[in-house]
Amino acid sequence: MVTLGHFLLLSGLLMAVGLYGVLTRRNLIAVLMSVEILLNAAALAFASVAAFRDPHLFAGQVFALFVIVVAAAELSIGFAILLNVYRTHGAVTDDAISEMRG
Amino acid sequence: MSLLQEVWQAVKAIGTGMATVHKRVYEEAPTEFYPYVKPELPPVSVQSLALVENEDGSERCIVCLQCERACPAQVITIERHRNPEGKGFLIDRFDIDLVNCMYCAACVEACPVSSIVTIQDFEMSTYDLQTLKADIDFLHEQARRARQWYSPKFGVELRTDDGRIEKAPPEMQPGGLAEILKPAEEVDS
Amino acid sequence: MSLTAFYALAAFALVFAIFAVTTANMVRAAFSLAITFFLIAGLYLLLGSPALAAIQFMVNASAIPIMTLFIIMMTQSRSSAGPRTWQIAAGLLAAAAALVFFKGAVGHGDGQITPVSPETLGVNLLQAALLLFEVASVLLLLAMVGAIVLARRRAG
Amino acid sequence: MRPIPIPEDRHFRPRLIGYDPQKSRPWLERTVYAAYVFVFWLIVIATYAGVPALFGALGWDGGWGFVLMRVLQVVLLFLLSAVIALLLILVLRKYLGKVQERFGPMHYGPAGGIQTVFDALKLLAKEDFVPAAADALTFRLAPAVTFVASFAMFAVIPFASGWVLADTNVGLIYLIAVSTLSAYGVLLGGVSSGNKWALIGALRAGAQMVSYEIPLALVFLTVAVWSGTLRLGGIVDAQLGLWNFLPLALPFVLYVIASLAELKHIPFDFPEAESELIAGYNVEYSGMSFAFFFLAEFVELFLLPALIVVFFFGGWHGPLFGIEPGSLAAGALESLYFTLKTAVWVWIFLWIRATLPRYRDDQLMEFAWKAMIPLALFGLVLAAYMRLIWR
Repeated sequence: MVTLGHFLLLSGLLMAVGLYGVLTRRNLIAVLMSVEILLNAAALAFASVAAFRDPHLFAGQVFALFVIVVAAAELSIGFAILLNVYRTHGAVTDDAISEMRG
Repeated sequence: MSLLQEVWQAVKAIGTGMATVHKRVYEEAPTEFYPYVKPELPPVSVQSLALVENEDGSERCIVCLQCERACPAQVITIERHRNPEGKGFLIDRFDIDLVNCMYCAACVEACPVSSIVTIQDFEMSTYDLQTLKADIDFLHEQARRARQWYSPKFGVELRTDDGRIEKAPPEMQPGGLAEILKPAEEVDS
Repeated sequence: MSLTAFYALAAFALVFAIFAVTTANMVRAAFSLAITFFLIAGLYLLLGSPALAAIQFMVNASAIPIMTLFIIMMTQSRSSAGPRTWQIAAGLLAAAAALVFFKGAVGHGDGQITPVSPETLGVNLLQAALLLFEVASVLLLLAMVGAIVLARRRAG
Repeated sequence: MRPIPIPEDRHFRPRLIGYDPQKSRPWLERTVYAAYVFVFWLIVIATYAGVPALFGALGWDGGWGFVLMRVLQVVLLFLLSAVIALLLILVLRKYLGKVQERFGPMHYGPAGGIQTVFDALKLLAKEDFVPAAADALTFRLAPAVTFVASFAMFAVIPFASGWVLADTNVGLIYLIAVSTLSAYGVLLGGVSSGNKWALIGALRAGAQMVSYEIPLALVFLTVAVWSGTLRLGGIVDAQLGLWNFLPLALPFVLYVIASLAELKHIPFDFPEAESELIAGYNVEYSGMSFAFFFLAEFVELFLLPALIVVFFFGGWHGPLFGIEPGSLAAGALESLYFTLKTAVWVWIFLWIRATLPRYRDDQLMEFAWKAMIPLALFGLVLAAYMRLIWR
């Protein structure tokens, strides 16, 4: 019997993996990909709570949809910025854009 | 030109093209079924070389080395020795390297007895280039297989079913040159 | 059977997610990210929500990794440098913190899954969550315009 | 003297069956095509009527038995896609040959009818190598992904009433998702080949397919708005009185154009433009991997016309001659109608391929974004408005 706990635990594990990726990746595209995993973990948590605990309104599922939309928007903007970074610095690593540090 | 007109023209062009293509499908293709149906070659057609023997099987070639000298690509190699019993020479070796031959037929023009001729056998493809280093046996064999050959001296000659060599009728001669070829006939007889 | 399916989907999703955040080959990372999202779409199916699964499939599992592959090609970053030591430490620490945060989920409830049809979801989206829907459309429009403006090649 | 072998017949001459060297025999060719279509029809009947009947008789239609039944059906569909590929490659070569004043394949089998089988065997026997510069894992995976993405569309295609693997009520969204997916294999294959032509081809393919996804999805939505359902069976049922291509003429035309682009078909074949990119994204592939790319291409060449039939030409509808609907005979007849309608559309696609030249790359993108998408949006609004007025 699948319970809400299973889904929430999986969501937490995915969240942990995503966090690890955000903190360890040095290529900015990879960082954005890790953020995607984070967002998906959140959407999964929303959807599972809605399916288990909200039999009428399914507000959580609507919110999961919204998370997907936000993910798409975030990624398109992020990639546009990364393209500019690539044009000005020639690479999209974290070293490349640390010149402000002096 | 308005946008609608442009769109209409494009649609009309595509429609015309597709109609043309569709009509083409039902027409017969002009494909030649080559390996099954042999092509009709003109009587004079330099496809390969052969060395013609006389009807009695004796050598027609007098080993005068004219062809070896005439060859621009130097693919003809001839070795000979003097005939100990009569006059003239005997052949030791008569090779034509058909790989490097450029089929200009200069040797055919040079031959005083019309022994070396052009034949219509063009199916020379092979898996082994060595088979195209033609020696005298090969050249004789080619001549025996050929039904029709050409030399400037005798014009087009035919081999009949019983193996005799005959002069082709005037309409098969190049340009119908029966009169010009008359002196050549006298030399033959 | 649903438990078996859950464990299979969850295990593979985790494995591919971990592969996506650790591999140095960016093309493979993007691809394993896509597989993770496919498996999450399967989890949505388990949750009785085919519409959400289809949208996850369409947006997260297809469009986003393809865009990622594009940007990987355009910025010529086929491989990523390995993390620094302090980054690994920080990452593991953050991951552990997230797990501590979620430990309350273990053994949480045994509720019944209520399937939601696409119609219900659509009606909810256009009635109860109309404002959210409109905000999402404006957000997408802004993102599109912003991305075009940002990525446009400037003259000179 | 060296003996020189003179073979009596120096040429390898395969047998010619059905071709009088002097004239072709169109009826023989058509018989061959009809035989292929007949095999196709038999497999369809076996998949959608035979296998469920068998499992029902055995009493295995629940739990794992159901799963086994689905697996068997998918295996049969794989066989079906092989038949489709064999037939379509043959028809393509014959048809293009006729248009270009040639005969096409004609040596093996009646009228060249099993030439493609030999081609497939040749591809199977060839060495399947990975170039040194390639990313081996991704390179190996890409053909499989491409094929699965095309093949997955079979799940929701209704061959007759009730003859569908998954009669899901999100069928259209599933189709949009799966058709996006086929860009993956192409992109991965080109990117992992380590070849500049393949890379350019893959980037072109990605850009083109992502761009033409949008009008395609908008047309899907238009059909959904008009029919009031996302279920493909429901869409076909809604066309009982009037086939959709009349009221939805504009989306129909857009769909044909967009599916040509989605197929990477002439006039939109930039990803594999031979004259510019050698063969585009699949230039490094050989043997079995290449066969899978090929198979995927021709399965799509069947599936997108099949979707035209489902969306705009009444799917399986046709005169039933008093056969009771729902029976096996009715299902067989309906699937035959579906197959024949699809065959007509495949032929039209091949006809387009034989006629038109290739576009230019920037014109292609401009056409997608400046013409197709606005028109598709207009069609969507128009369909919604007509729906409000008429129904």
